[in-house]
Amino acid sequence: MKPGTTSAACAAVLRRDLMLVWRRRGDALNPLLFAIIVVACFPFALGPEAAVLERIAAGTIFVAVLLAMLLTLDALFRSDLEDGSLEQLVVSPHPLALLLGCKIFIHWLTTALPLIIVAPLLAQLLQLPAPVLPVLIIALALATPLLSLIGAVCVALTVGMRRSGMLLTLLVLPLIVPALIFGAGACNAAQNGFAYAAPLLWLAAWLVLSIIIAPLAAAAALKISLS
Amino acid sequence: MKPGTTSAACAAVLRRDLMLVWRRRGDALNPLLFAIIVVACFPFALGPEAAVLERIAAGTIFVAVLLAMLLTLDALFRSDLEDGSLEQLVVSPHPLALLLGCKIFIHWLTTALPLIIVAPLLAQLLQLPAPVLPVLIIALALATPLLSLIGAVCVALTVGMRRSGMLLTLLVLPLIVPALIFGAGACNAAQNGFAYAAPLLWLAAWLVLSIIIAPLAAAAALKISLS
Amino acid sequence: MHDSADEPRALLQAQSLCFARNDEAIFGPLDFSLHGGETVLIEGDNGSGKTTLLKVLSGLLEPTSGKVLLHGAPLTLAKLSHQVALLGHLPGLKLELSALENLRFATGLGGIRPGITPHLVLASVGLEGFEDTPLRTLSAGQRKRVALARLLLVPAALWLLDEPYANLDRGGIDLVNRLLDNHAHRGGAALITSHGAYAFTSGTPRRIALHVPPPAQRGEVPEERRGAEA
Amino acid sequence: MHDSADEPRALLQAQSLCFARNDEAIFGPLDFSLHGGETVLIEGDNGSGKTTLLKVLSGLLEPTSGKVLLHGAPLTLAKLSHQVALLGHLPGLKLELSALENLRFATGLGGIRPGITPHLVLASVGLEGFEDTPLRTLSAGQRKRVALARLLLVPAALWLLDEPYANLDRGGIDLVNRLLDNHAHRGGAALITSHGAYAFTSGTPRRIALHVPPPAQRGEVPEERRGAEA
Amino acid sequence: MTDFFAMHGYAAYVWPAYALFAIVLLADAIAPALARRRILRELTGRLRRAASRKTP
Amino acid sequence: MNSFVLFFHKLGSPPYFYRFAGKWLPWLYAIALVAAAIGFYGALFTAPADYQQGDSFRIMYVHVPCAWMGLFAYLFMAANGFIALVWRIKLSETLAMASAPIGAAFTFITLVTGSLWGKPTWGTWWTWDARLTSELVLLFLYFGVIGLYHAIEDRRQAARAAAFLALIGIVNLPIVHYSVIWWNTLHQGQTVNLIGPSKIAPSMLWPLLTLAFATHVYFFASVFARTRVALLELESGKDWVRALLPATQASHD
Ligand code: HEM
Ligand SMILES: Nc1ncnc2c1ncn2[C@@H]1O[C@H](COP(=O)(O)OP(=O)(O)OP(=O)(O)O)[C@@H](O)[C@H]1O
Ligand SMILES: Nc1ncnc2c1ncn2[C@@H]1O[C@H](COP(=O)(O)OP(=O)(O)OP(=O)(O)O)[C@@H](O)[C@H]1O
Ligand SMILES: [Mg+2]
Ligand SMILES: [Mg+2]
Repeated sequence: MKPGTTSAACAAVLRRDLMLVWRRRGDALNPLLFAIIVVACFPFALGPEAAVLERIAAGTIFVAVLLAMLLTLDALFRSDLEDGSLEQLVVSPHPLALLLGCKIFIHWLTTALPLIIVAPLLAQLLQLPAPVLPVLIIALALATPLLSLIGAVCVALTVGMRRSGMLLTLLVLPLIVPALIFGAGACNAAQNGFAYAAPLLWLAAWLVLSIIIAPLAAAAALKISLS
Repeated sequence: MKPGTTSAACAAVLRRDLMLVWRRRGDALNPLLFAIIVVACFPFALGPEAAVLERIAAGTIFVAVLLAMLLTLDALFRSDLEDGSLEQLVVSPHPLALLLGCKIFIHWLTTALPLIIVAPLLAQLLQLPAPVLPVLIIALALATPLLSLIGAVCVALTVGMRRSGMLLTLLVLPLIVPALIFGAGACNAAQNGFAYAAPLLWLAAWLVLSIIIAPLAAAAALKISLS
Repeated sequence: MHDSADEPRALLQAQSLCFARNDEAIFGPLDFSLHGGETVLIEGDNGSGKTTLLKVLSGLLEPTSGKVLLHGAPLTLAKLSHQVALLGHLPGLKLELSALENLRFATGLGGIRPGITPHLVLASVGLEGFEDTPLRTLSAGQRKRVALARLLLVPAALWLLDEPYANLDRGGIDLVNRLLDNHAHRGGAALITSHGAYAFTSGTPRRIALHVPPPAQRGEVPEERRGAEA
Repeated sequence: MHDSADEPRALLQAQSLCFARNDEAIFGPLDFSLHGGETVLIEGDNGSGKTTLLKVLSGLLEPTSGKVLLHGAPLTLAKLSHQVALLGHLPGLKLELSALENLRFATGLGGIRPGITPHLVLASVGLEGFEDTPLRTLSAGQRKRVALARLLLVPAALWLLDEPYANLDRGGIDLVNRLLDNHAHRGGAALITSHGAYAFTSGTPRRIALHVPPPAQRGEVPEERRGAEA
Repeated sequence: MTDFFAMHGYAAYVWPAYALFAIVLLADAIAPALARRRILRELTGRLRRAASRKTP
Repeated sequence: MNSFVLFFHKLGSPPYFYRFAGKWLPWLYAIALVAAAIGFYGALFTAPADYQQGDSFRIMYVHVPCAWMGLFAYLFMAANGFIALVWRIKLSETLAMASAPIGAAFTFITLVTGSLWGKPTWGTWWTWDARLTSELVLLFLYFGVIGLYHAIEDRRQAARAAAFLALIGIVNLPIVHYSVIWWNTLHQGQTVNLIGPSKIAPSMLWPLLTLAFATHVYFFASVFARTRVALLELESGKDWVRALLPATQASHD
């Protein structure tokens, strides 16, 4: 008998989750459309004045991307819970934190990455000055994994519940506020011609910390809410 | 045998839905919190500069309130569908449009009204100039029932689906954009010292039309999606 | 009320009733009629279309072809009647509300039989003392009894009951049979479905059998269905 | 693998195992052991705690008191083993994926028994030709067979099966019995639960009976439970 | 005395603050007492029901 | 020492704690009330008006004790949550969950009184200053803990999940406390020092300390009252609760 190795288990989780997203690729577009619609709402709500839009562009895109991701978080473990796969993951002898880390990575890859890719389009909608765009993209690239990671911990806490949608929002948002402040702050600094490296470095440091701690916390939370 | 009158049926629906909201009053707070959190995100994202916040306050509050309501729409008929009450409503010989109208009214009363009540707080958070506040409140009072009504038609169309959350958003948002333009437009006009009566009157006219048509459309849509 | 009940016409009549989904027949042309005082059992395997038939008869679904007549007048979704009470797979009860509150809603929607109160009806289905308990804390069998209580309360002459025996213990099954007998004696009629072999105490009722469409018609044959036909 | 299997120690041992939820005991102190080659049936009414017991034995739930020993070593959520395969109420299959893809995931997670392939296993549960069909289009019975195929694939000596006969027709029940026999002959052990009266062909296995806790312990007595005890 | 209540023009800020403190903490003190009464009533009701069910 | 450990061991048993808290509760309420009365007397009558802020500074006597208590309650909740998660002590779970509502109440009072104070002194009800923001986040964290606790059916599992969240959220506490130092903002820096000299006149200080004492005592009263209720609910099947019922019912009727 040949028990599976941990790396094989991680590969299996990665492959399966990617395959599932591909099979349900219609759903995968939803967060994209949501973000686009939210961003598109603002010119309607504020009027088409370019100076105003320009000023709020980076912040609004940031908020829209985070909200769009937030709304997909709920599904991170739900289908696995409903069909019993989650039980199989937990009961497998591999480190649960590692397996969850793989799931979180796929979540980021399939929701945040497309959002980052359309960010230039969103920036265009709100007339973000072109030089700020790279900063916005780097900030998003640092902040979105943070949301995936922190969100996963909160989802793991609420996974057994019947209607967790809004509660999840309530749990995640306070924890993600600093990422928002630093990320959007970097963009605003860049837009005003100030130095923007410091907030990005803070984000990066925090991301590294989360990558280490969040999967462990998510695993612990999951064990609590499955018991 | 004494068959029930239509007015008794409406009263029954109103009473029951109110009672249900009261029993689940914890859930009823969720949209409020969501709106507050979204609004609170903007100062984080844009920085605390009062002039900027002031300029975008009305529009952002509008968008936040509409998003918060949007996320509760999904639940409008879901629990009734899941426990079979919806079937009982449809199969009752009273005009379905009227019964749905009652349900929509309770939805507005329990999600939009609290949002309108906290609007002054939200306005404070974004430093909306005090004179604009009444206009904002009137605009919200006209736009939110529109969203409840139009949303109900879309929810009725998607009620049988398993994961309708994002699809619903996509259906509703394009329909609600005009309400957003007129409502936020009136606030912006007031803020800049222009006349704001015209957009509000447009909203009011549209609301009257929707109050007449939307319940009928929702009833028709519901019959389609239940068959 | 429009048609007086003492006409010789049947309470319910199905005329070459068909229902199809995606052009696949769920049940074939059915012809039957139901008079006051009758109870009819609809039999068939899982997936043979019993629930669908009840939905068509209650007006929830439009038949693909054929007609449903109630006291001789056609019944459609646009023209429903107080004469019909449907108890589906799903009971239509709110778990957050108490039995009494649920029944009050039902009478608001469907009216109330004179000389009867929710309290009386709850007692007659064996739920005294549970009037004010939220249904969430009642067991599945007790919830089913609340749903049955609703039937006793509203002034409907035709009962359409989908699997009324499910979730009930032996006492509950007896209760359903007693309710059906009483209803028949008062001149009402009932159509009930079942795929189980429950004790039908009140004599052998008339039966309508539904058949699963031949497997060749559908691409793949689900396991259960093959088992059931073997 | 850590403990060699030919020690006299039991494969699985429960030592005064208790589990409580909200301070209500779900099952009392249980003591039993299971050796290689044995199949044990856990019996009990609805809600008597069979599923909960399997979860405790697989390490998913921490026992309130008592211990679970696997080859003499304690099993906890922090220290799980490849030796245990759990097939719960929920099969843990993805309906969007095909049988083969689902099995590949299972072997990635749990390893694979040498000399066997997913194709072979699918054939042996009667699913040749269905390898690449998404599970969504298979019937409930066929899905159950895919879940059983997983057991044959992974190198676990202890099978914990929750209601393995549910959803299966007669051929399926025979299949489960054959699989259990083979597993026992290979030296494996299995614990299976059931509340139904299924045909247990392979002789009469050892039984562990779970009892519903006395109703006095809980405020209200659910209807069904009373029925079951009458 | 009116001077005291006027707080030198800050009455509109000072008194609401003190009132809020009093009201919120009062509500906080009452809530558990109400919950306790409700639970005791429920528990006795449940016991009584269980008892009445055993007798017939 | 040994008897001390024994006392804590006994205290951990629900029936014992129920009786213990019941005995102390009236005293705690009384002490809190008396201390608050003395403190408010000092705050309103003996403390001189501030030379800069005039009488508006009297809001401090509500604002500052409540701000401290909001933080203290969170610490208390997180500490009990930690104990509950590691040692699975039921009493700690209940204590942690009982301190959430009162902590949220104190935080809420802090926010509102801060706003009321800010209007005359800073000229605005609200700015997005770091301390104000982190205090708002604290309130949301409390709401999250309470919401999570009520959203899960199994009481003990709910308590453990909420305790876990409380532990994650503890990163916010240093941000609230040190925000005035780390970021240069509108909000007042640290003015009261327990060790070393405070930057505040003694006649202004003693009512503040008295009120801080009163709110601490009230905090424990509130936590004890809620814990008693939670224990009743949690242990409703146990004999000691049953034994309680006829007697309490008689005293109510
Ligand atoms: C909404 C607005 C406000 C909020 C949320 C707020 C929050 C807080 C918090 C959380 C503390 C406790 C800090 C700690 O002990 O670590 C505090 C202390 C304090 N606040 Fe505020 N505050 C607000 C407005 C104000 C205003 C307008 C003033 C006066 C101009 C003020 C003066 C003080 C003082 C003097 C302390 C005591 C500082 C110390 O000794 O530690 N606050 N506030
Ligand atoms: N909403 C629907 N959309 C598509 N097909 C449906 C729908 N509802 C039922 N069906 C199909 O119609 C057929 C008949 O279903 P129906 O529910 O009427 O069966 P039934 O006799 O009530 O079965 P059971 O004994 O399980 O209640 C089944 O094949 C089912 O899969
Ligand atoms: N997640 C849970 N939270 C609270 N109570 C639960 C939970 N899961 C099960 N229970 C309760 O524990 C008891 C035992 O449940 P369990 O699922 O183990 O029963 P079972 O013997 O498997 O029943 P069945 O034959 O219906 O599968 C039941 O009273 C059930 O209501
Ligand atoms: Mg059916
Ligand atoms: Mg089970």
